Formats: sequence, structure tokens, C-alpha cells
Amino acid sequence: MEALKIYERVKERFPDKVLEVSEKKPDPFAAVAADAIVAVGRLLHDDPETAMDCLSNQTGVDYKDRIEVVYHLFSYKHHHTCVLKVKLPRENPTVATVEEIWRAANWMEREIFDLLGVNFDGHSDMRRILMPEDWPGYPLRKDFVEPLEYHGISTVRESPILRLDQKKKHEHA
Amino acid sequence: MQKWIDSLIARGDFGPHPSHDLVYAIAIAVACALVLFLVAVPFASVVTWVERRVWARIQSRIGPNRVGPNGFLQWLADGIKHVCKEDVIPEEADARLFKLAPYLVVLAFILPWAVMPFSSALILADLNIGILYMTAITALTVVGVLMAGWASNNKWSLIGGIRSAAQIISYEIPAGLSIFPVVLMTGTLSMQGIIRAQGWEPNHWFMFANPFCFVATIILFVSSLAENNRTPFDLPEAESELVAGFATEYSSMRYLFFFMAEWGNMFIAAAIIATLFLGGWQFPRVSASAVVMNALQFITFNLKVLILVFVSMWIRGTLPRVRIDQMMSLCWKYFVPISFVDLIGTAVWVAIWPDGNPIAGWVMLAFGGAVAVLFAWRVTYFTRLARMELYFHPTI
Amino acid sequence: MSTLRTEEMTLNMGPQHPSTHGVLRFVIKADGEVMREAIPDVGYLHRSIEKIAEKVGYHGFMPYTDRVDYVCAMFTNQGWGMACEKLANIEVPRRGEYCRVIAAEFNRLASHLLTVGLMGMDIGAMTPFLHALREREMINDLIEELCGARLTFNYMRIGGVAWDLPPGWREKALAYLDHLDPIINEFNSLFSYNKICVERLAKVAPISAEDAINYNLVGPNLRASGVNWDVRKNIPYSVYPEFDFEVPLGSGEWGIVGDAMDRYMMRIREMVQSSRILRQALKRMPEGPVLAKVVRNFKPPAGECQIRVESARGDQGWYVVSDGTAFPWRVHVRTGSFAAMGIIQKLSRGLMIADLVVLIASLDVIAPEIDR
Amino acid sequence: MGASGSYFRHIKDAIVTIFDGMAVTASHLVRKPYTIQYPDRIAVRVQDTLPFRYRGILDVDLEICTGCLACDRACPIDCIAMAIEKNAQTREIVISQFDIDIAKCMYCGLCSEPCPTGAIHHTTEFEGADYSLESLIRRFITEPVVAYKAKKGPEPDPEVAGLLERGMKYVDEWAQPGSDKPPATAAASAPKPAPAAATPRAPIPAAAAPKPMAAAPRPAVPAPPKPAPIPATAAATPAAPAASASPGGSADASATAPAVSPSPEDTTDAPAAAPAKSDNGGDPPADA
Repeated sequence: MEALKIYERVKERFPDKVLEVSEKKPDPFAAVAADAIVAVGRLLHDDPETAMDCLSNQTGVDYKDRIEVVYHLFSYKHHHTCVLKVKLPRENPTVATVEEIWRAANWMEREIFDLLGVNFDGHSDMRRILMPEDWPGYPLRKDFVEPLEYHGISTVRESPILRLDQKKKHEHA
Repeated sequence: MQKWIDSLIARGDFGPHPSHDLVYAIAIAVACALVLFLVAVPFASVVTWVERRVWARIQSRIGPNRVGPNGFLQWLADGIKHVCKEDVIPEEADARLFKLAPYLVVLAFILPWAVMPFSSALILADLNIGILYMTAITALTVVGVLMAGWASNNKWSLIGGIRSAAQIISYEIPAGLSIFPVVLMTGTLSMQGIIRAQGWEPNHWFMFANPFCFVATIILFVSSLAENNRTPFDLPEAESELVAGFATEYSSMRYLFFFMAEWGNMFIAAAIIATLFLGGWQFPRVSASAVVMNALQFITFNLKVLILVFVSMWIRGTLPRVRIDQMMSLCWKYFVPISFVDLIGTAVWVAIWPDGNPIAGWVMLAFGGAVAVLFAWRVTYFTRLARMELYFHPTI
Repeated sequence: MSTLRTEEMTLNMGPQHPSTHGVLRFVIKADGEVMREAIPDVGYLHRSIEKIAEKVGYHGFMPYTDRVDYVCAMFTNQGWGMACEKLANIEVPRRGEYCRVIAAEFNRLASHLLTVGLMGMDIGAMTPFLHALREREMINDLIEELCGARLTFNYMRIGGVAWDLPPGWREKALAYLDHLDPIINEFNSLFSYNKICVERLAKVAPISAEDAINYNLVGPNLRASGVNWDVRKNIPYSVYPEFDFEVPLGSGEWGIVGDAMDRYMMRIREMVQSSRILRQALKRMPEGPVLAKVVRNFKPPAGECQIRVESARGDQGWYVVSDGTAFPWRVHVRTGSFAAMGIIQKLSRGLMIADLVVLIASLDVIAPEIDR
Repeated sequence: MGASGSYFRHIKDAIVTIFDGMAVTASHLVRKPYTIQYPDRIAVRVQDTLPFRYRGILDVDLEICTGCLACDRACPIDCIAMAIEKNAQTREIVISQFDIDIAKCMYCGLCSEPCPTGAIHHTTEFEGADYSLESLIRRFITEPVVAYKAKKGPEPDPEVAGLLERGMKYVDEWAQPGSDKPPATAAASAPKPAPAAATPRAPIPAAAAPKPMAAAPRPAVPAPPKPAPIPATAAATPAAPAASASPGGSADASATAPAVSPSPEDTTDAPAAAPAKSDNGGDPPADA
């Protein structure tokens, strides 16, 4: 099934929860209300017409004014794919977990939590996964500033070469 | 040897009224030291070089070839390196047991040399329970290994030690049961007695005496691999699972001891098989001179042992490691019942042909030959399959 | 009778451990040799490649993709290239596609050789490992001649490849394939069919098809569970539809469908298929340019896309968001190893410690790909 | 039957497969080892056996460097530091700095790809181990040199001509966008028009070079290709006006302004970085 048709099916079922269906090329996506993602996911997963049995990819994007969680669903039965998005505020973004529908979401949601700071309600194991437990901030946010040191270990290596033009500027300053 | 020392005492070489016991003790100590330093330790060391070279060739590599001619002195370099390294004892370890463990392992490796029948005359002590002594002493390793695993205070080491204990004790049983057929046939436990009961011709070896003995030989060989923690039974030090098993925390000289014992035990295990089943030092009587004969016998014995050691290296280069439950099921489900069948079969065989069956010897030898021919054919097949140019070079 | 008081043992495996393929860590809760659970702890090789992508621009990110999965860097190259091409709607010249397929399939061979070799290493046989690495070296030599590097290839560019095949390379490659096919048979005789190997791998940690899909396993791990899915066949990309090859599936010949032995044999069988593809590709190589015209200052129109590439570790997803500037807004790689690590905790229950090693090796987990 | 059958089948399988495995390993005892005894026991230095495309330590032939800064801009990790100055009278470009941090370099080859003359190129040298990071910085310039400028007609200086020939051969290895192969002969890369007309602070050499790195505001229309490529060996160009695009790789945009270096991790910003030995204490080019 075409992705756009899938979005229409979802829209039939949840008319007010599908906020936007994009024609955006190359891949179209449907934005879903944050509180409906589990219901929509369950629908797509259980409906034999769509049978989205695989959460192929789940990730987050920081758009400076909002954070989006992107769900790439895929059906091994019908070999079709669709993209769902959930738009969340940047302050304390929270969305329900889809772990119960697709187990693969467990680790992917941990990664999103780790790198973008999105909280997943009902997640069974909401810990950081890639970064250390005590790392400050969420690295994939656009306003993340890397700390200069971590437990006394410097995180920067000064470049031993200096451009002459910059050096001159530096001297002027 | 005793007579020779007695004659020296009589000549007054040890003073006018020496204590005989003291002289004997000194003589035994000197003899033991000579055997250890001239045979055991060099063997255990040189064999590391041989093993690495054989292994390397199997793996399309060259192996150590820099120290000395063709890397022959690599073992010396490794030994010196180990001695020079810092001996680390973990803070949390049980230091006394930790230090003691390697000595026990080395002890289990040294003691069997007392009954090692190098030739008809070259044997320190031809005990009338020689083979029993041998099996009993080699099992002493388990104490050392378990102690090392426990004292390291490291969970990986502990698992290695426990595995080793389970393994060595289990495989004592098929190994012991495989020795009994020979004892049944010869009626003696003395090493020399068993060898003298065989002939120099292969069809007079106990391996080919009857089909049961043939199987017993293989079981004894595999069991000895397990007792020495060799591949495919190297679970106690399984490097991909337990890092280095019981030896994880060891370093320096103590680590060296473990591995010297491991390689030395290969010699001992091979010597047991050569003695029991492969005719030991038996050599056709080509010379009247006792010295020449003993020299030839010494060479024969060592050659047989080295071939067996080579096979065990070769197996190490071929097989993966079994899992602990599989190792146990192999022992208890396969080896122990088959060993019992062997034992009973040999008993029946001996009851029917108390002096052995000469035809059986030839038939079994022919069977062995057929296996060898089949094997050679497979080797040729694989050599052709890979379409690689042949390359003969003993050392590179 | 009073019962013996026992205690659960907590073992720490890794991050420095011989069989964790890089730096992984497992916290093992064990009852003697039997594990209650192995909890994976990843992130030791996290190099924030996705963040780097946002800062180096589209062309400049290509060498970094090599580091996403350094065992099969061609596929990450290709995934990134394809994602950018899809965003900017660039068509790669046919010869360029052929070059990509050839390089990628050689890389698949190299990667699978490493995997099957490591399986040997992990269950205690050193020889299969070195035999596999010997063959891998020869492939590396070929790739080195093709693109100048042995590991981090940086061979592909947005719009094609950076180098055409060097003169005489095709003959060398074909000769190598003639050499490799019997070696695979020999490897099977040495290791794959060995009774100990079969006993170690068969019936260990079987994954059902439902679990495999639910946990998003991809590539050989998925096919071993009997799911007929290969991106090369099902969502054809590049010039794969032009080649005749089969997709091997797990059969449960040695035990249960989807056990470690099936996953292992999947790699062996895929090597045979890769060799088939390579022969066809090398023989049918068309003439023409290898690199499409792409501006140096590449700025794809704003948009987002996902690309799926069948890498050696399975379906690799590249999700790229472009905002129309010279730097991608967001890049995300969904890798096979990351998903495979997610299932280990579930599978590990009731396995022995030695089986965990087999499980990791059979899932073909590569640390850099998990952490990125 | 079943149980006992499988019991004996296990034994049979074990014996047969182990037998075969042993035969494979035995057959390896008569095969040649694959090991190369690097570094001492080899007939030829490994460096000499490596393919031409091998990406080893970078080297720069300053004699043919046009000072176009393309490599500097292409480097994704900023390990190349280059500074040029424009002489207003002679309209020559003077290169006053050309440092490469070999410790940082990741050997991706992106710098030598856009080089018009093949001045910056990877050698087959790979032995770079040293005792300090400082000594891994290759400083190619000891005193400012005048950038190479393509001559009208064949290159007069035989030494430079040789270098140029080598450089062009290197450049030809790279796939030329859109152009039909084969590389070595097409001379697609024929003499790159050197930095002819250039305006200060906009190093147009980059624009004139075949693959300008500059940041075009939008994907630019490919410039009209220059007809009649000239054999590289001639190393001559009919004094292509700077405005005209290059012959071979005309695909790329003709840029307008030099881009900001696209790498934001510009560690060179770090203040007080760089001990920066003022006098070229650096090593000579890695050229063994």
C-alpha cells in the first residue's frame, strides 16, 4: 500500500489525531498527535491491511522550536512503509512508549532519551544508553555545548597547527 | 643403579662409613635433578616452540623464527622474559594459596618422571605399581588448578578452576578404564613389565592386539587431552570465554610454571600411551652393546612420544572447544560406557586367547593402515581443492 | 533436609574481553555456568558520528561513514551516497553503480569472512579464524588497489565512485573469486560441518520469525529465522535487479530454525551468493562515466528521506533531514548491530556463559555500529 | 531405535567430520605460508609494492602548488593549514604557510581530489610513528614561495615538468565527474588554468580550478566545457582565461566566492594552541 493511503486510513480512524500529512518529497510523512501515537501504532500493527509488524527506525530530530520523534514503520507482510511523526515541545518532551507494540523500540527510545532528552512514558528501562549516566545535557540537541572536561579529562585536543592568518588576528586582539 | 652406588660406597668414595640412606637420597636427588633439567624442562620449553611452529604452519603463518636458528631459542627468550616480569599478586587474593598453587601443578608434572621408561635401563624407579602411580600423580594437577582459581579471588578464575576440577576428575575414569585392558593382558602394573610384554613390530603392540584395545587407545588419548586441558577440552582457560581461566591473575614466573606444566604433561600423557599401547621403547635387537641398544630404545621411545605430542598439537590447530555440558556428556555418556565395553571385551578376549591372537594383530594393523591411506587421500583432495602450489619446507 | 544456600553470581564481561568484538560490556547474572540474564551495556565506542554529520557537510561526511561500521565501510559509504542522491535526485551512472556493487560485494565477502572466522575464534578454534583472515587479506589487497585503503575506504562519492576500476583489476578479481570458492568448501570441511562446531552452535538461542521482526533484526539474522527479506531483492536499489542470485534462508537443518548455526551458515551461503553476483557484475561491466556531476558545494533541497541498504550486517537505514543548507540537519543511521544487541538480553536467559559468546558472534555484532 | 540410532550417529558424525578437519589442517602443512615478514625480511619494501592509489602520508610538491586552497577547504577535519598572500604588483600568489597535521589526518583523500595539479597527493609511505605529536606536523613551507602558475606552452623547467607530469598522472586516477573514462589517457585534467586573474581576498584560483571548492549559493549550472583536452604530458595550456571553466571537471560550479571552511570543528580557533615553531622546525615532507 502506498504510504499516503495508509495515512488516509489512519485519518479515517482518528480524524482529529492526524495533524498533518506531508507531500514532502522524497518521503511523505504523517504527523500524529502525541497522545495518539500508541493508538495509531496499535492500529497500524494490528490491522491486517497494514500489518506494520516492524518498527524499522525510530529517532528524534531537534528543530530548535520543537522536537520530533520519527517512527519508520515497515510491514514484512505487505512490504510497505510509512513514516509517523510526533511533535513535542522542547521543554520536557514526553511521549508514550511504543515498546509494547514493537520490542525494538526499547533500545531506540533509550537512545532518543539519551541523545535528545525525550521522555518515554511507560518505558521499562529508561536509562542512558550511549552516553555516561552523569553526562550533562543531550548531545544531539542543537543548543548542546560540550563540556570542556569530563571528570577531569579534557574533551578537547588543541590543534598543534595554527593558521597564520588566525595567528595574526589573534595577535592583533 | 643401586648396584653402581653400592659399589661406589664399597670403594669408599663417600668416606669410610657413610650412611647408606643418605647416599641414596643424595643420589636420587641428583638423578632427579638431572632428569628434570636435561629432559623435562627443556622438553616442556622446546615443545612450546614446536607447537607454535606447527600451529603457525596449519594457519598459513610462519611462527616464531627470529630468536636463534629458525626461532629455536624462542622458548629461552620467553622464559627469560617471564622471569624478568613483575610478579603481581592481587591485593584481594589469598596470597599463600596463590603462591602455592603453581608449585603443586609443577609437582604433578615432575613426579611422574620417576617412572618414565625411557629405555630398558633408563628408568629412575621401575615401581611395580608404575602405571597406577602415574595416573594418580598426574591427577594432582587438579588441586593446584583449583587452588589457583580459588585463591585468585576472581570469578572468571574460579569458574576456570571449577571447570578444571570437574573435567580432570571426570576424565580420570575413562582414562583409568582404558588402562585396565592392558593390565588385564599383561597382569602387571609396572611400566617396564608392560613394555616387555609387547614387541617392536607394530602388530605386537597392544594398540593392535584386539579391536577393544584400539578403541581404548583412542579413548585414552582423548581423555589425556582433557586431563591436560588441551583443545578441544581447554575449558579451564578458554580464552574467549574466561579470558585465561584459572591463570587470569597470574603473571611472571608463576604463570610460566602453569604453562610449563601444561606442555610437560603432554609429554607424560603421550608417554603413558606409548608405553601402554605403542610398544614403548621396544626396538629390534640390532646390537649386542647395551649402550647402543639403550640409546636406540631411548630414541624410539621419544620418537613415539613426540609423534603423539605432534598429533595433540595438530588437534589443537583443528578443533574448536566443546561446551562444559557437552564435555561432561562426552565423558559420561560415551567414554565411560565404551570403556566398560572395552574392558569386558578384552576380558573375554583374554579368556579365549590367553596368549593373544596373532591374526588379530595383522588385521588390526591392516585396518590402521587403511585409515592412514584414506587420510592421505583426503589430504591430497584438499590440497588439490585449494589449487595452491605445494611447498615443502621443514622449518621455513 | 536443609537446602543448600546458593547465591547468584554477578559477572562483569568486558569492556575488555576477548570475545566481545570491540568494546561491549555485559553484566551477567549467573548461577554457576548458567546465566540468568546478560544485560548489555553499550556506548564505549560512541563517537557521536551523527552529531559530526551536522557539522561537516555532505561531501565531508563521507569519510566519517567509514567509521560507522569499519568492517564493511562500503555499505555505509553507499548508504550515505544513496541518501544524498535521493534527496537531491541525482542519478548515478551505470558504470558507477557497477563499481559500487562490485566494491560492496567484495566488502560483504570480507565482512562475512571476518564473521565466520570470529565464530571460530570464539568457540576456541584459532585456525578457521586465521584462514578466514588470510582470504580477507587478499580481498583487502584488491580493495586497496581499487581505492587506496584497506579499511576505511571512502571509495564512494555522492553521485558515484571516486575511482574507476584500475587496469587489470577485473582479471585479478575474477581470479580471486576462482580461488575463493573452493576455499569456502574447505572452510566448511574444516569448521562448519565439524561435529563440535555443530554441537556448539545448533539449538543455541533460536530466534523465532516473530521475535526477529518484532525486535527489528535485519539481514542474515532475520533470514536465518526464515523471513525471506533481502533489500537487494525486495526494495531493489542500485543495479541489483540485473543480477541472478538467491537469498539463502535459515532451514533448521542442524537444529531449530533461527538458531546460532543457521545464523552462522547464512554468512557462508551469502558468501557463495556474493561471489555469484561479483562474477556477473565483473563480466557485464558497462562502459561510461563512474561519477555523476555533483557540485562541490552540495546543497540538497530541503526534505527528508530514509534509505535502506543491505549491508553485511543487514538492512541499514539512513535517515537524513536536509534543511537546504550545506550541512545536513539531522542524520541517523539505523544499524543492524544496534537492533541485534537489543535482543541479547532476552535470548541470554538460561544460556551458558560459553553460549553467550556464541550468541554474540552469531548475531555478528560489531561495536562501532552499535554505538556510532 | 531412534535414541540408539542417534547415539551411534553422533559417534559416526564426530569421527567423520573430525577426520576431514584434520585432513584440511594436514594439507596446510604443505602449503606456503601467507605471512609477509614486514619490515625486514622482504625482498621489496612494502611501500614499493603498494598500489598507486594507496593513501599514505600526504606530501606536497610546492613547485606545482597553485595556492588555490581547494585542499584546505575540502579537508573535513581541518588538518591542513594554508595561508596565501596576494602580491598586488606581480599578481602572484605567495604561499606563506602549508602545514599538515599528520596525526590528525584520516587519509580520506578528499584533499587531493580537487587539487588541480596533483601537488598535494598521498604517497605510499605509511610509517609515521614518532615520539611526539609535534613532530607529526609536516611544515612544507620554510619561507614564502610563489605559487605555481600554468605557463603558456610546455613547461620550461624540466624539474617542474617532471613533477607536473607526476601530479597530472595522479589527478587522472580520480574519476572525472561525468566524463567518460579511461582516466590515464583522457587527460581530462589537462593543464589546469592556473590562477590567472584573481582579485584580492577572493582567491579565484579556486574558481578557475577544475573543481572549485567554493561555496556556490545554489547548485550552479555546469560551465560550458572547454573543448579539446590537451594531453597531460604537454603540460601546457593555451592560457585559459580565468573566467573560462576548466576542461575536464567542468561539472562543478564556477564559484563566486570562497567558502568558509566547511568544517565547524575548527580547532585552530583554539586560542593559545599551537606551539607553532615560528621557524619551520618542522620535518621535511614525508618522502622516503
